[in-house]
Amino acid sequence: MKKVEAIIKPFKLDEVKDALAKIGVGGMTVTEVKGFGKQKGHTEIYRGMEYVVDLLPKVKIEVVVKDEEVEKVVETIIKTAQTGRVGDGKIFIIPVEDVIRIRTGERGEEAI
Amino acid sequence: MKKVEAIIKPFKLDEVKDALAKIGVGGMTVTEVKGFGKQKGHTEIYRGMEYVVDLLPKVKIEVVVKDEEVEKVVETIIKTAQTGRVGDGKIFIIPVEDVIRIRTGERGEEAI
Amino acid sequence: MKKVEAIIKPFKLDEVKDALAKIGVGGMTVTEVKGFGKQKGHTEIYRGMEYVVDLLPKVKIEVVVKDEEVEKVVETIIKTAQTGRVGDGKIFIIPVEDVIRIRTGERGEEAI
Amino acid sequence: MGILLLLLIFSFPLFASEGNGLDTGNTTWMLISSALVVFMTVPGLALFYGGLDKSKSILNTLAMSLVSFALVSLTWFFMGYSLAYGKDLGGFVGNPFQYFMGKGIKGINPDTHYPALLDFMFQLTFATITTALISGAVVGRMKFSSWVLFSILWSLLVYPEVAHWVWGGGFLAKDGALDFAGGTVVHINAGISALVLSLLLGKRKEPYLVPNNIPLVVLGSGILWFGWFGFNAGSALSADEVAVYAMVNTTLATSSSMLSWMLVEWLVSKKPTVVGMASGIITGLVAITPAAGFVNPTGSIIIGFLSSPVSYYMVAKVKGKFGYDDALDVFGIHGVAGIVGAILTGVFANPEVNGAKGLLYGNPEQVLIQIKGVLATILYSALLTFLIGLILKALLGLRVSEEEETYGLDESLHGESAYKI
Amino acid sequence: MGILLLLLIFSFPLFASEGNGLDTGNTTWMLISSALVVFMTVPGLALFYGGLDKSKSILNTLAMSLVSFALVSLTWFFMGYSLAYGKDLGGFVGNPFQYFMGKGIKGINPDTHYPALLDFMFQLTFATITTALISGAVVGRMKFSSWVLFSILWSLLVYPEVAHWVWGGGFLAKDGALDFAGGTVVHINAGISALVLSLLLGKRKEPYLVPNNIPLVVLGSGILWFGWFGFNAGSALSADEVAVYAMVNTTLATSSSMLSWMLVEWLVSKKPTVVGMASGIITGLVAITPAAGFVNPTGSIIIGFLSSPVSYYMVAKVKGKFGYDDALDVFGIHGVAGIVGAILTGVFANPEVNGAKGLLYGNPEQVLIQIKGVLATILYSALLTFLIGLILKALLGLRVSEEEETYGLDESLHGESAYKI
Amino acid sequence: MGILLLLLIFSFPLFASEGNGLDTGNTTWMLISSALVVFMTVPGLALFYGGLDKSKSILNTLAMSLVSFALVSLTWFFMGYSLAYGKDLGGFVGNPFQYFMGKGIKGINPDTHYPALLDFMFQLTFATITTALISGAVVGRMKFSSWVLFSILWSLLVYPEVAHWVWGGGFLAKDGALDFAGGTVVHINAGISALVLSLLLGKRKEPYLVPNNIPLVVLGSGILWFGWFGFNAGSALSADEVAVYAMVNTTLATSSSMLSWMLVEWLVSKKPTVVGMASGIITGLVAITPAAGFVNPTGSIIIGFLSSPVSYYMVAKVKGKFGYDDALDVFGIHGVAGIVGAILTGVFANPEVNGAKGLLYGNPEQVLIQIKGVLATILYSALLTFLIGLILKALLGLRVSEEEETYGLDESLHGESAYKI
Ligand SMILES: Nc1ncnc2c1ncn2[C@@H]1O[C@H](COP(=O)(O)OP(=O)(O)O)[C@@H](O)[C@H]1O
Ligand SMILES: Nc1ncnc2c1ncn2[C@@H]1O[C@H](COP(=O)(O)OP(=O)(O)O)[C@@H](O)[C@H]1O
Ligand SMILES: Nc1ncnc2c1ncn2[C@@H]1O[C@H](COP(=O)(O)OP(=O)(O)O)[C@@H](O)[C@H]1O
Repeated sequence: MKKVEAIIKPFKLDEVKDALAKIGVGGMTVTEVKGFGKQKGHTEIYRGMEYVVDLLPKVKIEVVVKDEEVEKVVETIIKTAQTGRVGDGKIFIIPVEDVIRIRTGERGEEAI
Repeated sequence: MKKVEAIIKPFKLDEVKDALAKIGVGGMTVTEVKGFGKQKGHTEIYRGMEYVVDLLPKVKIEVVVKDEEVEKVVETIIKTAQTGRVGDGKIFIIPVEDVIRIRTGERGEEAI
Repeated sequence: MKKVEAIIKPFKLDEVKDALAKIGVGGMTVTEVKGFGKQKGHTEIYRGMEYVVDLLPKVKIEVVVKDEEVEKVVETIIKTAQTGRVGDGKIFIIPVEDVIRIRTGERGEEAI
Repeated sequence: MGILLLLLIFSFPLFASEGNGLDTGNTTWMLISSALVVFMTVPGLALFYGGLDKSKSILNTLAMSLVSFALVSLTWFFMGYSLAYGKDLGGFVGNPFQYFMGKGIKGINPDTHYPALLDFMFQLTFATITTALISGAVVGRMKFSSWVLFSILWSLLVYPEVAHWVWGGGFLAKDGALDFAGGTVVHINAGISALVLSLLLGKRKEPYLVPNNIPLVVLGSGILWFGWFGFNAGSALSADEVAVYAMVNTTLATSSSMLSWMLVEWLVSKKPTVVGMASGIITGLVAITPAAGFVNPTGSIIIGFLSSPVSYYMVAKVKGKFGYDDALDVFGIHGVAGIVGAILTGVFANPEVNGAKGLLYGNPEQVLIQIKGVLATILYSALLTFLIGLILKALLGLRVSEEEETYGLDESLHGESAYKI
Repeated sequence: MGILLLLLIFSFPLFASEGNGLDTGNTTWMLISSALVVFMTVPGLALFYGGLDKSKSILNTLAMSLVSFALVSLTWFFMGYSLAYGKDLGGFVGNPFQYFMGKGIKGINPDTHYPALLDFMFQLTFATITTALISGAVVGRMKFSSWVLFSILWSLLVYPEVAHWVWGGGFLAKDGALDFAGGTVVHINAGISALVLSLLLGKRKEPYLVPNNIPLVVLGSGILWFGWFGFNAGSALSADEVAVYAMVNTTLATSSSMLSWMLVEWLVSKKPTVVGMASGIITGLVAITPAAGFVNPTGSIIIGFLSSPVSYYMVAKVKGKFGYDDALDVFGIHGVAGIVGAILTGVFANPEVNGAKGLLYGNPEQVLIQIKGVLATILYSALLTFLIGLILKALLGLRVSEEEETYGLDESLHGESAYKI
Repeated sequence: MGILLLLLIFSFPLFASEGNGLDTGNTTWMLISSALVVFMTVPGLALFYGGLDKSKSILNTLAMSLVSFALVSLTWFFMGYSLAYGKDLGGFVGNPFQYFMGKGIKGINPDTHYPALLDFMFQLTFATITTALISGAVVGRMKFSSWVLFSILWSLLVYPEVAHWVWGGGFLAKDGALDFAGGTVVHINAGISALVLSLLLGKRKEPYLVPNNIPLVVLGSGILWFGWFGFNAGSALSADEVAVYAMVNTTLATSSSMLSWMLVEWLVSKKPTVVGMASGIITGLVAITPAAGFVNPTGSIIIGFLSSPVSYYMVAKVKGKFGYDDALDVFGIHGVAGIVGAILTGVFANPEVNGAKGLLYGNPEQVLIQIKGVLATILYSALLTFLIGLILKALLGLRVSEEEETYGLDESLHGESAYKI
């Protein structure tokens, strides 16, 4: 099993979530994060003094899936989250050794 | 070493935290997240228009432990976080290659 | 590739971020988290009744880098985030199997 | 005669600070009423709207109310007051130069026994809030520069004219239209303009009401209620029994309207919301505005109770069906409850309160007069707002870019973010 | 005689808008005082309580104050005012039909020189806030429907009766009990009812005070202080020196009480909290309420200074020991400081201020009269609230389900969440 | 004579509650004005400053305003009022024992026709807010105990003296200096003290303005504006035409100043900010304060319009260059706009408004008198604040530890956190 961890632009969240649900992803976990990267931050000015915001709001989506579903998930995320502009984000694939569903105690792939 | 990553219901946090501390877990990191899964979201209605909230508040607990402690931690989480109702959450076991304690520079298991 | 996940004290964030940028880290993702560990929490008192806050504000920095850059990143974080006092935080090294840049679809090390 | 003179000399210093017919009680009442209505806009309305909006545009929403207040204060001083209260020209407008830049507003008004400048002040507060009200319909997508220009033009071309018709001796005044504190002049006028402007602008990308800060909404509606005592009871222009009626009616109608909105929600969805209660507060305040000094308390309770379901139906059902994006329901609440209130004033006006007679007291014609006032205002304010909108579209463009909308107007237009908590 | 007539004709238009004994200064004072007390409840008290509560129930907390205001306005109009101020029946209650639905409240009150309807209005604001005050003890776990019914019953069966005893010519008035602005009628009454109702409801699952938004608490207490000037100084029913004393005393007692709460915290835990300072503000305001127009400024400073440590001791020590869950300390602050203030009024009342003499000025008996008033109120209000609570329990149930409590009342009862920041 | 007596007996009950020269209209005006100025500090200023500060120190910022209000109320009662308004001693200070602890403040003031105690009350509100204003410069790093002592000393050694010079019959009054509502006494005085104290304290570790809650800033500035009507128009000490001028001027100057700040930002950085608009509001309010009852509306618009660019330049350019850490720009806004306003009062004072003549009306000397007042205040207030600061440094230390600063004063000094949202 793998954890697909995608950092995307916040306003793409709903689209990505719905697209993942549509391809059969049964669960995901979403975190508000801040990102630093190629995308330049913006400047806020308070009473004439600049305050540089170089950590930009992003959203992290974590989806744990079976190995064979990784590609489909990655593709779906790319398709929906892509705007083609700098700052679209990254996807990381991380190995997962086991999954447990707390409610039932089930383990492994059926717990996903 | 492994990272045990548990997504649980927010109001179970204190219980789980205390139970983990009791079995000797020395540290953990907690994040507020939103979860999407089998548990249905709820509806908020503002001036008659429905607004569906399908990302539910959850809490993510991350505990890095020695391999041999994983099972104890998992069991403890299941025991305390389980309500038996949909949405109780998941536990993911992820490999960790190294751990460093920033304060001392110690590495590996003693740094946990 | 590896994900270097560092839990640090919030007021060290800017320093660490700048130091990482200086050594050539091209991107990172930051999350506000709460930490439980050796560092004792504090007490808030409302109308004479104590309320113990044992989850302390921390910041999690995630940086995905090539294997050969892990040490440099770890050292930089230690150097800048260390105050020598309890609660400085931890660094976890986690394997990453693949990286995708959403904007371009690039994969692997060039996507970092 | 000698005795009278003695009397004059003797008694003035005791009751009034100047021997010139000044009534310090009335003056105080109108001073504080004016202050209260300023407080309604800055920060009352600003926060009410701000709390209802999405968190990425709250500052823009606040800025719209603030800038309208500032601009309209000045246009009112410049020419607005003259247009509304200058010598009547053909029943339609006042002489624009009569009080041009404050000229000639001096001394004590012999009818009201307070300084004439206080009339200017009190009416200024009405012009400012009416303009600011419109902003609620267009938040989240309008260019700030365009809103600035809109405020200037609307406050000169629309508000003072309608105010003149009703309060400045214009044609509706001559007809005997009843509008105690501005159901027509303020709320229908703003509500219709809001609808037209939101149609010209088009829908937001996410046309939902998702309040970012409901405690702020409650705060805003509380400030509005408080200030509305100055708005309604101050419109008696005197600290007398009519003012007291206006205050009691404002309280009871608003309570009753808050409860009827709550009831509708309880019946429809089993959950009475706090946003709904706040909406009921505003609906009740609006509906009682034209009636406040004309009806008795029982009448006010009925008016309040009827207004909320009508507004609820507009915002929850009709709006969705027609698909216009009146973002914070300025038309649905101010326009609609304003119309309900204006017409019911013609029904419930009780001669024992303030002389005016409504349908229930044997004067059915009053209802027709009220309807005429409503229609005249709707027509004029729709037409003029449409024209102003077209001009602005040509000059500056009305709408921000899609990207600016997506990221939120706070960041893109003001370079700020509301909360760093 | 002819001269007098001339006089009448001549002088009225100068000082008063109507030739009927109207004092526009007093009328203005009572109009604005009424508006100020409305502002105390909506939104002052609502926000004060809301800020102190947990973030998952803030909207329910706001809703309780709002709905109480609306309901009690109407019950007051319906019958409450009659019960309190109608012709005395046996020292216990007023004739319930005398002012039934506003009947006969007309003209100028010859004693106060303002419209009689303004008495109705000013007293309405007291009835509403007193009911709303109680909600602070029961937040986080009470059914909203049950609170609605409670407000209706309590505002008819408890508040007007106690108000009648003290202010409406009832038996405590005849005894000579001193209660300038409602230490007994408002604060002890609400505080005891709050205690009883919280006992009936039982403890929350997490019976801690964990304020979600302390700036909101400061805002709420600031609005309460501001409004309290209307509450206390308005209770002079005239813009005169007694009103000024009441305002000065309210300021000094509250300052002194804020400082003594701060001092206690500084001594006990080394950290003076902002919640503590806000609590000291309310404590001082409550304690000076019965005394405001009777004591001199030095007396007010002492009353304020003594009240905070007593309330602090109740909420920080006694509450924990007895284990009742008076969530936002309505009993600990309003009840306790109300008792302290009521008794100290009997000690410090200075005849130079307003005629009434306390212990320090040679009238020890006044203290006993005050204690009698306190006890009568405690007994009546505890008993009646207990009975109302039992009825509600039988009819609707008092408490939400455990799950609703866990997820927070905002989501489960109102279907909303306060912040989307 | 008999007729006059008759008259007295007959007419008093109609217009005034007591037969002693009381004007209930003026009394009401000063009561409500006093309440308004209290509301400016608690919670207006507290929230304005709190919203502008970082989220880790907002509660400390709130606490500073609250505690100053409480302390200065008491020092004012103790001796401040005497120092300011007691019998003049050498043009410099009032007899400190004349009104010691409220002694002898009784009866109706024959000049103003309201109770003498109301003078005490109204002036109290000025002393409290002036002290609290200073806190804005020192937030984020000052010991709370040190601030407590500072408030006590400053409110006895600095404020009443300057107030005496200008309003209590001191040397500037004798010169004919014009300061309608406290440009010099309040704003320059506080602004300069703020600068000196911030220099003594040194810079914060993160000397940036990063507002944590801009809606709170808007709320605070709205409350300040509302309260400022009491501050400025109340300073007429009578509900008359001068009060109305003051209210109108306050409105127009503030509107104009809000717009000119906005304009500057629009030109400089293309993005008009809401913090900027709020800053323009305060700048305008400050600048019109000394002039409010002396200039005509056109004058007020010009004063407002000029003040913002000057303050903007100070806070955006000069401050950065000199590197002092006036955290929330008390000097840059209150000090600087106070100076601008004080001098321009000498230019625009229009004899038709209130008798006083400025440069434009043929009295160039007035400008010099104004400058003298400004300089005297700057010197005295800088020197005394410096001395008080040195004493505090020796006694208690001024600054918190680096660690306390890093974690924020809320946690380290008050043991609380503002938001749990
Ligand atoms: N090496 C990295 N490690 C962790 N997160 C990263 C890394 N690189 C980028 N990110 C995340 O992805 C986001 C987008 O990256 P950025 O370089 O701005 O644009 P792009 O994805 O278009 O190349 C960043 O804001 C950050 O949150
Ligand atoms: N495949 C997954 N990947 C990541 N997170 C998941 C996944 N499935 C579930 N979760 C998380 O677990 C939470 C609970 O899951 P849900 O399906 O609602 O109920 P249950 O755990 O009882 O099966 C979700 O809200 C989500 O945060
Ligand atoms: N085993 C662990 N798993 C996950 N996070 C941990 C673990 N141990 C510590 N942490 C994180 O590191 C932070 C600092 O740890 P702590 O024990 O307080 O001090 P130190 O790092 O100086 O030993 C904690 O607040 C927590 O967020």
